Parts: sequence; C-alpha cells; structure tokens
Amino acid sequence: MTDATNPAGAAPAPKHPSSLLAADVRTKRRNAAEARFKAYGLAAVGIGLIFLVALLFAIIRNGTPAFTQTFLTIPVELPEAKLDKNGNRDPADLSKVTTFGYAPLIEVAVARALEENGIDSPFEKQKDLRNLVSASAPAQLRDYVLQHPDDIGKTIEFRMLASSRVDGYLKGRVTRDSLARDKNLDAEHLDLVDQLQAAGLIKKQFNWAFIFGADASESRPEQAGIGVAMIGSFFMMLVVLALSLPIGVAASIYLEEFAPKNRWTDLIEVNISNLAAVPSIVFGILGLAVFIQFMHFPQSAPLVGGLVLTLMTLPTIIISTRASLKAVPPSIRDAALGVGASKMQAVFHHVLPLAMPGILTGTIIGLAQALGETAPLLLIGMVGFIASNAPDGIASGFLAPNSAMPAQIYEWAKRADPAYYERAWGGIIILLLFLMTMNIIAIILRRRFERRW
Amino acid sequence: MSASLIFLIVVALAAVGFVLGRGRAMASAGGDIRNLHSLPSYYAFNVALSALVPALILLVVWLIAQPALIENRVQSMIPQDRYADRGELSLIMSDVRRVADGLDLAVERDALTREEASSIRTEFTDVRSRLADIGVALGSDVDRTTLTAAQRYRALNATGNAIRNALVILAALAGLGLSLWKTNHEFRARNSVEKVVMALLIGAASLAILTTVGIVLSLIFNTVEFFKLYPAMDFFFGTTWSPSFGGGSELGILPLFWGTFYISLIALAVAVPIGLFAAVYLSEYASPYVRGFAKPLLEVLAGIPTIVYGLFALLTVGPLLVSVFGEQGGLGWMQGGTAVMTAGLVMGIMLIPFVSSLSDDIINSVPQSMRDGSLGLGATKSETIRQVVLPAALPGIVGAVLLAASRAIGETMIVVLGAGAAARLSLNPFDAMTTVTAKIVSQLTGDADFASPEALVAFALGMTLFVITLALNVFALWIVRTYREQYE
Amino acid sequence: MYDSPNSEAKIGQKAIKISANKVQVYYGDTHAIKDVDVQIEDKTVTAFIGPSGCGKSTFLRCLNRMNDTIDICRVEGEILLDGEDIYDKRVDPVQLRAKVGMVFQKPNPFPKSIYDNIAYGPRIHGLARSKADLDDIVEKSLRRGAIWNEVKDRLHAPGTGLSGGQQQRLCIARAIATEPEVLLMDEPCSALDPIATGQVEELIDELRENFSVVIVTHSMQQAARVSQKTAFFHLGNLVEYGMTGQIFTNPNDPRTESYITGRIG
Amino acid sequence: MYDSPNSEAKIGQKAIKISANKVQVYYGDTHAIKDVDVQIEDKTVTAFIGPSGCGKSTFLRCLNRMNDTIDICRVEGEILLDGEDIYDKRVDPVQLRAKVGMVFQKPNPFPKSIYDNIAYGPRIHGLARSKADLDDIVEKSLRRGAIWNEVKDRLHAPGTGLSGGQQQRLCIARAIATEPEVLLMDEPCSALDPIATGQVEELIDELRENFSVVIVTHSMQQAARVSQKTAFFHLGNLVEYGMTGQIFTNPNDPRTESYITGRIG
Amino acid sequence: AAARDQVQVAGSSTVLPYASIVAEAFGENFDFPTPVVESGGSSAGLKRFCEGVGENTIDIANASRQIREKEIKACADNGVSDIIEVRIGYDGIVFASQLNGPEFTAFEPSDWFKALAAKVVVDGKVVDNPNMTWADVNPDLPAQEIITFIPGTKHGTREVFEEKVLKQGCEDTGAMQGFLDSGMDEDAAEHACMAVRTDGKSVDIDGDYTETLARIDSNANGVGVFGLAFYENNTDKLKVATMGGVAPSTETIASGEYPVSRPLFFYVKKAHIGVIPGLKEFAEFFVSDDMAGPDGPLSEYGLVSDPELAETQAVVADENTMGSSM
Ligand SMILES: Nc1ncnc2c1ncn2[C@@H]1O[C@H](COP(=O)(O)OP(=O)(O)OP(=O)(O)O)[C@@H](O)[C@H]1O
Ligand SMILES: Nc1ncnc2c1ncn2[C@@H]1O[C@H](COP(=O)(O)OP(=O)(O)OP(=O)(O)O)[C@@H](O)[C@H]1O
Ligand SMILES: [Mg+2]
Ligand SMILES: [Mg+2]
Repeated sequence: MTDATNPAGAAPAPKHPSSLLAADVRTKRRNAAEARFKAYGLAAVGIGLIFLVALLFAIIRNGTPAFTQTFLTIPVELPEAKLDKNGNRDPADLSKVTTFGYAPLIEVAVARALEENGIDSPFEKQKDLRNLVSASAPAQLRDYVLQHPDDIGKTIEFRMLASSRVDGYLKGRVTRDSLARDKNLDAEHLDLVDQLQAAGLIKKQFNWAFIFGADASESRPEQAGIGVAMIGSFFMMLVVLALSLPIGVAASIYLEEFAPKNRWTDLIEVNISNLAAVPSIVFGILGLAVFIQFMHFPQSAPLVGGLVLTLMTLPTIIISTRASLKAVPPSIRDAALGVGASKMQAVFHHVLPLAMPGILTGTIIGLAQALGETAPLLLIGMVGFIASNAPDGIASGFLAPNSAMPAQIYEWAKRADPAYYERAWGGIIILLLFLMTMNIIAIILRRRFERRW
Repeated sequence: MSASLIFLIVVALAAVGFVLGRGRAMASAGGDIRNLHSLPSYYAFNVALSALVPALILLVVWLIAQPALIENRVQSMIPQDRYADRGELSLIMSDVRRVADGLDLAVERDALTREEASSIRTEFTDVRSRLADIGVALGSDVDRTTLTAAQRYRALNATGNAIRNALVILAALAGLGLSLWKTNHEFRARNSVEKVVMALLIGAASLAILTTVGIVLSLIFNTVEFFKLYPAMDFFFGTTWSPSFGGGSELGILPLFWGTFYISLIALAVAVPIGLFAAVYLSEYASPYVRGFAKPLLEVLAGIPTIVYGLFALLTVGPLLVSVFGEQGGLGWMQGGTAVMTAGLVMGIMLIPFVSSLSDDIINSVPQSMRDGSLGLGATKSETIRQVVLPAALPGIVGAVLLAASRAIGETMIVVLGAGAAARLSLNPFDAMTTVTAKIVSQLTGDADFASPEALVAFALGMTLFVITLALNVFALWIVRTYREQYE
Repeated sequence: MYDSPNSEAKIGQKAIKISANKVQVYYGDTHAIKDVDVQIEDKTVTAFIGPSGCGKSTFLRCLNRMNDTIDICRVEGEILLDGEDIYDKRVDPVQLRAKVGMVFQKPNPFPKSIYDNIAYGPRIHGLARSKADLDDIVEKSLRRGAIWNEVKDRLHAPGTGLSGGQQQRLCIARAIATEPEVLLMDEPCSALDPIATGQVEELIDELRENFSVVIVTHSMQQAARVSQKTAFFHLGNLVEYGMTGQIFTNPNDPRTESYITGRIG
Repeated sequence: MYDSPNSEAKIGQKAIKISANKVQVYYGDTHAIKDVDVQIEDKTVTAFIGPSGCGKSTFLRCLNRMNDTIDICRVEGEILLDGEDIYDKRVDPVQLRAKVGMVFQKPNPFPKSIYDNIAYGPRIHGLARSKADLDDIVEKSLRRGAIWNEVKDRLHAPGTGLSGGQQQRLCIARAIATEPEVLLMDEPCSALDPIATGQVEELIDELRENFSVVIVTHSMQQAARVSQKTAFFHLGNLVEYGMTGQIFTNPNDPRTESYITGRIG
Repeated sequence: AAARDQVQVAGSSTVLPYASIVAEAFGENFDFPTPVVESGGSSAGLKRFCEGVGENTIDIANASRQIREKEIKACADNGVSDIIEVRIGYDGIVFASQLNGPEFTAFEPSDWFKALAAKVVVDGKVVDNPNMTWADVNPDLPAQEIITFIPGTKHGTREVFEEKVLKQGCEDTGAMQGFLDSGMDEDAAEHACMAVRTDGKSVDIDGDYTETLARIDSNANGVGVFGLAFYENNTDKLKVATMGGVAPSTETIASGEYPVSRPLFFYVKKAHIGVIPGLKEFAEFFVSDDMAGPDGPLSEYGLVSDPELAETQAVVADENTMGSSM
C-alpha cells in the first residue's frame, strides 16, 4: 500500500509529461473539449443575441413609420348659422350639432384652401375631397368648437389628420399603382397631395398622438394611439407588481423555509408548478368567473386584468424564488440561528438578500410575460375597441374600462387597413421600451445583490 | 365618513400604537432595551398590528356584508310584480343604487340639500334631469318606487356606515389598548409578530391551492356538460380532430396532445441547450461587464410579444425551412412553411431567457469552494461545470426548465401562426400540427354555438391538460427529489 | 511547551447548567448518539474529546437545538437547561439559542462586512442602546476574539475575504458578542496558530468566571489546559465523563486510556 | 507527549521542484504576499508556518494557480515548476493542477456520494481503465486518507453528511487519488484527532518517497515531526526558510524565535 | 359597486370593426360615454350575453350568425328571455389571390369542391381526391399547384364556405349523388361533401385575415378566403375572383347575385334598456341610415347594407323581442 508504483501508475497515457508548456495528448483533448464547451456557451449567447437583433431590427424597421403622421393645416370657417342657430352659445345646443354637421365644413375648407393656393381640383363633387382628410377631423373640429364657443363665426387655422392613404403615400406605402383598384382614394388625389405638400399645407410631423392618444375605430387608423392602452398596462402592472412579488416571495419563503415537508406541502408545490403550465386563457376563464361574475368587479377593468395576470405570474415568481432560496447554503442559516436569530429573522436578514438576484430575475421574466399577455384579457373584456378616453384619476385608472398594450397591438395587427400594420409594430416598440424601463430598476438591483461565496 | 377615511384613521391609530408600544416597552424596561424580551420595534409592530388587523378584518367583512344586508332590506320594498326573476331584480337594484349614488353626489356638490335629497318626490322633481346636471347619467326616468327605494337605501347606508365607523374604530382602539396593556418587558412581542407574519406566509402559499380550486371549478361544469354531449371514450382515445358546425364533429384529443408534446419537445430541445450554455457562459466565463449587458438583453426575448414571434415564424423561419427541407431543397420533407419545426424553433428562441437567466442565477449561487475543490484536482473549467456545478444547481435548473416547458405548453400565438391549425398525428416534424392550448383558444373564441360540444370542448381540453401537466409535475418533483445534491 | 492541567483545583461543587439524560440522536437510520447522560456544570469549561466522527458535534448541536435544521436528524431523550426541558413544545428555540451560543466547526461568516457580522447578534437582541454602544460591543468582541488588530482597519470589508483562521476568530467574536450564558465551541482553535490559540483559551478562561463553556477539541493538551471537566465520546457513546485531571491521568475506561495514549482512533 | 523532530537527518541535497522568485500577491489594494523567494525541493516535505492571516494559504494557492479563481487577486513575480514558469501564457493551469494537487483549508466535499468524490479526479484524468480499477483506486485512496473504515459501508451516502474530520480526510483522499507530483495541504489535520493525525502524517511521509509535499500547519510539533524544511511567514513576508531542525532549534530571525516560543502572533 | 354607465358589447370579431366605428361616432356625438366593444368570437360573446341579467353582464352581443335554439334556451335558463335581434347587414366572402400571382380570376363552386374535397367520385367509385393542380380541376384555371387558405373550424365563415361553396359544388358536380350511390346515407353524404382534404393542399387558418394575407404574400400560388371589407382595404396586394361569374361587391351581394355571404347580427338584452344609460340610443344609432345606410361609414368600410334596414330600425325602436316579432 505504501508502494508508490501502483496500478494507476500504469494508466494508458503517460501520466505527467515532462513539460508544462507542452500539453500531453489527453490534456490536449480535454482542452479542446474545454474550448468547445466555452465556444458552445459563447455561441449560445450569440445565437440568443442574434435572434434578438433580428427581431428588434424587424420591429424597428416596421414600426418607426408609426411615429410620424401626416397633417393638413388649413383655415376653417365656423359659420354661426350652422353651428349655433340660436346664437346663444348654449353648450346644450352646441352639442346638438353632430359630427355629420361638421363634415361639410371641412370639405368646404379643403376646397377653399385648394382654390386659394391655385390648385385645380379634378373632382366634380366637393365630397370627393373628404377622403384626403381623416374621418376624425369633424370630431376634432366639434371638440374644438365645444371648448371654444367664442370662435364660432370666425375662421381658424386648424390642424387635422390626413387620411391614412395620404399618410401612406407620404411614407411610401401607397403608390399610384396600388391605388388602381382602391375605392377610397384615386391617383388624382395624390396629385392634389403633391401640390398641397408643395404649398406647405400637408406636412409629416412627429406623431405624439400615437404615443399618448387613444385607440380609434377601424376606419381611421391615422388617429389611433397607444397611450390609453399604455395607461391600462401601467395600472395592470402596478397591480401585478404590488401583489405578485410580495405574495410570490411570501409563498416561496413559507414553502422553502418553514413548511413541514409533508404531503400537504408537496401538494402545494406540485400545484404551483402546475399552475405555471396552465394556458393563460384558462386564467381568463377563472378571472371572468371569480372576479366579474362572483365578486362583481367591473368588466374590462385594469384592476381585474391585473388580478388575473397576478395569478398567472405568481407561479413564475414562486418557482424562481424557491430555486434561489434553495441555492443559499445552509451554513448561512446555521450561522444566523447560532447567534440566536429566529428562523424568520434568519430568512429575512440573510437568506432573502442572498436569493434576491433569482427573485428579481423571476420578477423580470414574470412581468415581461404579464405585460405581453393577451389571451386572458380576451375573456375579461380588455380586448377590442375599448380605450377611447384616458382615465381621469387613479381610481378610474383601475376601474374604468381600458385595454392593454399587447391587446391593442393584437387588435391592430388584425385590422384590415394596412396602416394599422405599421401601428402594430410601432406599438411593439413602445411596449418594449415600457418593458425595459420597467426592468431597469430590477436589473440594477439585481446586479447590486449578486455575490459569490 | 367614507371607508377609505376610516381606513386611514385605523392606519393612523396603528401608527400611534406603534409609537406608544415602543414607548411603553422601553419604559417597562427602564429605558434599557437590553431588558426587553424582543427588540422595541417588535413591541411597536405588535401594538400596531393589534390595532390594525382586527379592525381591518372587521372593516372588510362589514364592507362585504353591509351592501348585501341593505340590498336585502331594500329589495323587500320593491313590489313583487315589478320583476319576474332575480336578474331583473338585480337590474332594478342597480338602478336604485345609481340613483342613490347620484343623490349622494348631488348632496356633495351642493346641488341638493341633505333634506331635499331624502324628501324629493318624483311627482314634483325631474330627478333624472337634476342628476344629469351633475353628470350622473340614468338609463330612464326615475319612478316612485325606485326613488323611495333609493332614499331608503341611502338612509340604511348612512346608519350602517355610522355603526361601522364606530365599531371599526372601537376595534382598533380595543386592539391598541389591549396590546398596550400586555406590553411589558417580558412580553414575547417578536413571537407574536412572527406569528402574524407566518399567517401571512401561509396565506400566500395557500393562494396557489385557491387558484387551483378556482380553475377546476370554473372548468368543471362545462366539462361535465361536454361529456354529456360527447362520449368520453371518443374524446380521450379518438385520433381525429375535426370539429364542424353542423354537428358530427370528431373531437379526439390525441392529435392535439401529440402536437403539444412534439412542439414543446422541439422548443425545449432548442431552449434548454442554448439557455443552459448561455447561462454557463454568462456565469462562468463572461466578464462581469459582458454579463451585465448580455443577460438583460437576453431577457428582452421573453418580453417580445408572442405575436411578433408568430409573425417571425410565419414570414421568416417558415419560408427559410421550406427552402431547405422542402421541394426546392431537394428533400421534399416539408410541404408548407407552417410546421411543428417552425413553431418549435421560434418558441425555443422565446424560451431561451427562461432557462438562461434563472439558471445563471442559480449557477452563480453555487459556492466558490465547490469550484475550487474541482479545479484543485486538475479539472478543467468545463469539467467542473458539468460535473460539479451543474449537479449542485440541478434543482434550480429543473425549475427553470419546468417553467420553460410550462410556457411552451401554454403558448398559443406562435403555434397558430407557426405550426398551423391542422390537428394531425404524424411523426414528421415538418408537418403542420397544432396544440391543445391553441385549440382551447380557438374553440373558445370561435363562432360555434356556445352550448355545442364544439365550444364546450375547450373546457374539457383545459381540464385534461390540467390533469396531465399535474401528473408530469408529480413526476418532475420525484426526479428532483431523487437527484438533488445539497451542498453546504 | 505548555504546562500541564492546572485549573481543576479551583472547582468546587457547581450548579448543574445543562443536564442530558438518555439522549439518542439518529440521522435517518444511523444511530449517531447512543444513550448519553451528561451533566454540564455552570461556570465550568467542559471539554468533549473523542475520535473524529464519534458524535461530538452532533451532541453539541443538540444542546442548543441546532439539529432542528437538519431534516433527517431526530433527537430523543431529555435535555434540561436550568432544569427546563429544551425540547419542550413551549420552549422557543430562539430564546434558547440566545442563551446557548455556538461556534461552528467550519467557520461560516455571513457574506457581509466584518462589522455587520459581529453587530448582527447584538442588533437583533437589542443589546446596544446606541450606535456608539454597538461600536463598543463590536470592538470589544473582536478584541476578545483576538482578531481586532488584524481587522480594525477593514471593518467594512466582507467577512468572507478573511483567512481561515481569521474567519474562525470572527465567528468566535460573533458568538460572544451576544453574551450567551452557555457557549458551545466546536473546535474553535483548529485553524489558529499557537498565539491566537492562547488568546482564545484565555478568553475561555475569562468566560468561565460567569458562564458555562463547552468545547470540542482534538488537542488533549488544550483540553487539559482549559477544561475542568472532560467527556470522552467513542462511536456515539459517552465512554467516560469526569474531572479533567482524573480523565487524563487516571481514566476508568480502557478505551479512554487507549485514546489518550494514542492507540485507538 | 510527542517526540522531537526526527526526520531531518534523512535529507540530502534534493532537486528543486518549485522555485518562487520575488512573488507578490495583492488582493485588490492589500499587499498579502511581499517579495517571497522560496525553493521547494523534490521528495521533501516542506512546512509553512506562521501566524494566522500571514499569507500561508495565499502563497500556497499561488503554487497551483488556484488564485486565478479569485477575481481581485493579482500575482506578480515568477514561480517555476521543474524550471518552467507556471504563470507563463502557454501553461495550462489544468495540467499544472493535475501535477500540483491541493487540500483546502476548509473541507469542501462535493455534494455527491463519497465514492464519486474520490472517483472524480481519476475519472477526469483517465486514470482508471475499468470500473474495477476505479473501485480499487477509491478504496486505496480512502485507506490512505485513513477514513476507509468509517465510510466503507456508506460509500454511496453523500460526502456532505460526514463529520468535520471525516470531510477533511475525504478531501485528502480525494487529492491523493489523482497522484499529483506535488501535494499542497492547507492545515490537513486541523479537525483530526491524534490518531487520524498520525495516520495522515504517515501518509505524508510515505508520499515523500516519490513526491514533494507542502503542508501548512499551526502545530509546531507537527511541522517538526513531518517536515524536512520549514518556511516561516510573517505579515506577508517570508521571514525564514531552512532545515526544519535548524528553524526550530536555532532560528536566525528573532521573529521566528518569538513565534516558536509563543511570543508573537 | 359603483353603477356602470357605459354600454358593454362583446362578441364576433367580424362585427367588431363595424361596432367600433359606430361606437366611436356614438361617443363623439352623444353625451353618453363611448361604448366598450370587446372581441372574442360570437360564441364567447353570446355566452357572456346569456350569463344572466345585471350590471356585470354585457348588454349587447355581436354575432356573425344567428343565435341558435340551444343558446336561446340557455339564455332563458339564466333569465335572459327578452332578446332583441338586430340584423345589421351582410358580410361578403370573397376568394382572392396574390395580385401578381397566377390568373385566378373566376371560380365556380364546383372548382372548389373538386380541389378541396377529401373524397371525390371517379367513375362511380369514391376515391381520395387525386387532383393536384387547378388545371386538373378545371382546364380553364392556371396549371398551378392547389394551395388554399381557408378559415379554420373556429370561424363562422367556414360554415358558410362549406354550405355555400363546397356543398353547392358537390351537388353541381354530381358527387352528392355519387356518394349516395356508393351506399352512404343522406347525412354521411352531406358530411363527405363538406369534408376537406388533409394532405396539406388546403390550410386551415385559425387566425384572422391578416394571417391569410401574410400567407398569400409569401405563396404566389395560394388562394385565400377573405371578408369583403378586408379585401377592399387591401386591393393593393390582392386580386379577387368571381364566383359563379359574379364579381363580389356590396351591390352584387346586397342584390343576392353573389352567392357567398352571410348576415351579421347583434343582440340586445331588453332588460337592460332603460337601465344602462345610452343602450337604446346606441342600438338605434347603429342601424340609423347615417351609419348603416348604403352611404354610411359602415358601408364605406365594406358592410353590405341590409336592403330591409327600415324594418330593422323599427324593430329596435319598438324594442321587439325575438319571440314577438319573428
Ligand atoms: N479573498 C480575499 N480577499 C481579500 N483579502 C484576502 C482574501 N483572502 C485572504 N485575504 C487576506 O490576505 C491575508 C492572508 O490570508 P491567508 O488566507 O493567506 O492567511 P493564512 O496565512 O492562510 O491564515 P490562516 O492561518 O488564518 O489560514 C489575510 O490578511 C487575509 O485577510
Ligand atoms: N448531516 C448528517 N447526515 C448523516 N450523517 C451525519 C450527518 N452529520 C454527521 N453524521 C454522521 O454522524 C456521526 C457523528 O458525526 P459528528 O459530526 O457528530 O462527528 P464529530 O465527533 O464531530 O467528528 P469530527 O471530530 O470529525 O468533527 C458521523 O459518523 C457522521 O458521519
Ligand atoms: Mg465535528
Ligand atoms: Mg489559511
């Protein structure tokens, strides 16, 4: 036994080469394996990043046009005879004039603008000019008049949206060829647009309304914005964050640190990982049944959306939190207990901070998932044409009907007008920016908590 | 006083309790915290919690119970002949509530005086227009019963609120007083606070059970309904999935399960190796700088809406695969762009961060001494990682993979756009197939008769999927239990 | 180099601090501690000796219920601290561990600063009235742990960046910072040089004035130097327990003798 | 109780195995090893002694580049193994560590079975041709690590469920299973009882026949018993290096003398 | 709970665009808040509609088909007995292909049956569909591989497609008779007429028309099924084919010349009228000439205006429930 020449000494390869500088065959092989392994790792990260870049490239390329919009700025006359027959500026009377009453004013204004700039209209009927302007223009004008009744009888410089086809033309999406069989707009319209643009009446401008505005109906993509849906998402995420993080962490702590290891806790554990595999739409079914039908929460409310998404996010946070709690070495707990800390103190003072990176990762991923989820919202009424006005307070932010960004994007992607397609991608850009802003704190915190021992 | 004001008052009382509790504890210890059983903050929290918890529980119970009770009382005022069933009654009641709320608002805005609000008559006042003036829209004119009911409602509510306010504040005060009285230097404040915290923890954990119960309950009735209309044997063992509107649908779940399994398998085959290797690279090889950037960037992959992935599958990956594996590529395996492979690959990309980020955190928390032990024996870094670090991190990694698998099972958009909608039992990964989840969504959001098996099958699918994943999870738990390696 | 046992003369009849009766410990199916009866006196240093793996640490961990944290570990029998059963349902292990401190065999500093490592115990037990108080306690503990000089300039550096011996002393300092009534020390000097060992032994001697100390050691000399009573464990049994002098000079059991003279391991 | 140094007579002039020149080690800004020159001979046991925190472990870890794993650690100077600079770019630390094995100060068994703990090294180095071969190696290593008897019935139980001393011996057995040319042992006997210590010392003696062993110890007696050469470190400096007998009986440096006689720490 | 003050609509995503246009205009012109219009499918919409009466249920369900007997019963069981049925117009279903693709400009139902049927009758025997190209089906069509994108089984359009195209074609080609002759009973034969081949020539689309468009975009030989409104918005990418010699347009569909179309409905819960502010006004506004008339924005968008709109307006004005008026 004390003999140094042992069976292992007769191993296949010469065990130790004479020089450290030259690797022996086996070491070469192992080093090659090492290099391969590292290369796989690098490749894996690379693949992930390449896909990310490819996706981001597609998103940005398709989405950036949504951030500019074509506007038409022309003088509009507000004849008292049409808008306020009684002449007393009574709001109730003013609001009796519908948008249908305002539409001709716009047609007239466009025709006059053409005239004043010396552009010949190729159209017989004034009505054909309407298609240059967004269908939202009468409503905008009406809103303006209701707010400024004193301007009735005057002529005001009014900026309105051009119609989506005109906008598409300036962005290169619509061409004369492609209009051949379009019944909304003709090539003659485009000639007008060219001249109006030369006259400086039509301009492409940065589109704040897209970032802050509300959804619009199918027929006026040029008006649609994601802002209100963003507020919806914001309030939902508030609910999700405020509930799922504490509840998730609390549940994990209980299961990992305190729960007696018995069938009951096994049941809970299996249950939680099973909940992760429940399709999100099933959470929608649950939300509809529990929150709306049973608890009588309002429909289409971000609060309910947030609650449903919380239930959906919890398993993600619990699973990741438990995994990182498990990874904290027991000697740390012993050390704390040994100086007379209670189990609760040991967990909250020592284990939890050490598990923080994993918890935050779970939160990041869980929230990303929650932020991008549409299916469960379908059943609680947050998908469709919903967000028409921004909520006017915190309570209505939670309770008033609203949509969410992914639902909005999903809706847009479905809509027929191709102008909605670019808006869907633009919406995705905003969603991603929102996501990154949301994550940045978590990422910074996570970096702070990371340590090896 | 509104409920939120009461809430604030209770919170304020708790805050006062906090201070008093602390003070009293310190006083009983002669100003020296060393004489206390627990830290002063525990005494403070104990008093605060004693003031807060019972009062809040009372408040919540009251808030739930009072409307129900008042509703009952007011309902009895509405003549039987006004409604045919409970639904209509509930509509009348919502009108009553709306009027009552409107009156409240009117009083608040000084549009009506308090007396007016409780005495106006429909005969003399057009309540609807009075309320419309202050922005309360009513669906119809207010009739006499509704108005009196609303006034009664207001009166009851006012009394109820007054009693509630008194009781809640009393409860808070009682809790405060009692716990203050109990506070002395020997009182085990920490233990009692920890008990409350423990109760919270247990409550949080039980939420999972509640959710499960909720899911089962919300699926089970319709599932039973489905099996009344459609034979269970055909559902579980049928190999054809072809719903049709005119009846005569074949709703066999097997092709859907096969599709779910196949697509998830491919997705995991992409995500697990890439994710794991990425995690290993980030935690073991990459510089902190690279890691600090690459990790959050990879996480963006999890945040890209799935519709983007779906379009990516449909427009980019599918055609690419066809050009390689389709007729042009000379292999002829692939008919169209939508295939299990397409969806699986793209889903795999989406799942990379699920595996990579979580595993990275877990790998990072394996103690350095484990690595040292292995490196000291002359192991290469990769050997160390493969044989020491990864096994030690296994439970966490399994968790991450489970999460990814769960997500793969639950994904719809990528499947719909990437794998097609055809339910098929085939071994060829280049065939179009579909998954259980995709079909749940499509049957649920379709145009079929909602009482027909074609629509109800969604619930049965959900339920079956739930049971099967449960079984898989039991299996996974068992695996982890068996192979867990605990370090110190 | 060191002088022979010298302290036993000082001991009269002391009060019993901890009394263990028929203690059995199992790890799963392994029976690690078999039927151990032992009375640990107040204001006394008791040494546990015995070959590696005989159950010293296990028994030590029973005395402040640190075994509770090991899932598969099961304790039977009765252990009384000041006459009260510490395994009683009503006993709060936290309070118990505040009274019965412990230094672990493997140094396990918190991954926090040195200062926080020491200050943690006093903080949670409310031993300091003010920041200055706490600074005081930290300094005093580090001094008593014979490590003050080495760390006084880096109190806010992480405790895990210390050398092995420094970590061990840090853990000792951490344990005494909370002023426990009984201190359990599992090989506190294993990684220490003779000087540091001497200082720790001095500390133990000093602690004995007021408290009870139980120390596990592999060094007979150390046992002889610091302890008044010695217990010899072998294969999970308490073979012999008595006055240190008597155990080392005139053991009753042949196994004790074999061990002390270096024949069994 | 122990006899005095007895082994130095056996040593003639041995080949230099490791030669360190002007080695500096920094942890961030802390200068932990200052200008150390030392020649470690082949087929010799070299002891590193010195007060806790003086840099013994740090220097030891330089010899097989284990310091590479500590981010903030920086090594300067030259260390030659068989005349080749181990910090050369072309040197593969893996190959180096296969030649220069290490036992760490804190026992760190892998969270695997006892068998796998030992078999790990031979497996990665391809030292066993068959399962039987491997079984052989495992048994032999455990025997040499003086732990075979305690674990032979539970080879497939986890290594982390062992007692402190058992873990330490497991780590020793693990290190020798790969048959390194140089074995660095950081306080290998700190948690061992005298008998086990004796067995490990026997092992070291046996290893010396063919290999070079460097051992860090706090026990002067142990250093005297097992080593032929001794290096004394103090505050990061190598104060004195020479034949063990000479260092212990007739040190050149007053600091060495103070340390050995127990005056500085 | 605070009382709900906006109208809540849910249901078919085919009706959604029209409903949203109306809702938007309604919000702009009335003092009531803009109604909420959710999508989710006719089935889910009607299901929620029938969940009961009360504030936490919806007021209007949109549907791309008529409500079924069983659904009415389920509704009644939950207390929703008074339902006003409102037909808003027709949805045309068109067949279109890539603008620059092969000349798919004229189809007959029989072409589609022969191209898509799972089984066809050849020489009196029922065999698997052997046709691989359109030219195999009809020599007038381009000799291109058959590849079609048809609505998945979740879509109501599929039902219309099966009834009005496949079954029609089945009868036209005499295959129906062939099936019956081969020993099938009436039901089985009908089923066989509408069974679609599963060898990949026909691709079910469970998504929406955007998806069909994307698929056609990347497949020059593909022919897809679209809604008229969708097609009209995408004339720059698609060219439409005639069916039975008639080109689809709002006029030909309204007159019934173009064979493939389906009516669109919404259902109003009468019990909610007078309770939910603006409900009746919204319903009336929806079917008003301003909106749903032949020159209204809905028709402009692609809805085929109902020739009997006046009757519908009367139904809404009088709040005629289904039992009473039909
Ligand atoms: N990871 C580290 N980071 C920072 N400083 C360190 C680190 N490791 C050791 N040091 C410091 O370097 C010095 C030398 O430490 P080393 O571990 O070499 O001491 P040692 O001689 O082995 O002591 P001991 O006998 O206590 O093990 C000590 O002051 C120590 O605090
Ligand atoms: N967590 C555990 N799981 C299973 N067995 C254990 C565990 N801890 C210790 N043992 C076993 O119990 C017996 C006693 O261990 P203990 O740690 O008490 O020994 P010890 O006397 O402290 O030895 P040492 O001097 O080596 O530290 C040993 O055989 C050991 O292998
Ligand atoms: Mg021990
Ligand atoms: Mg050391």
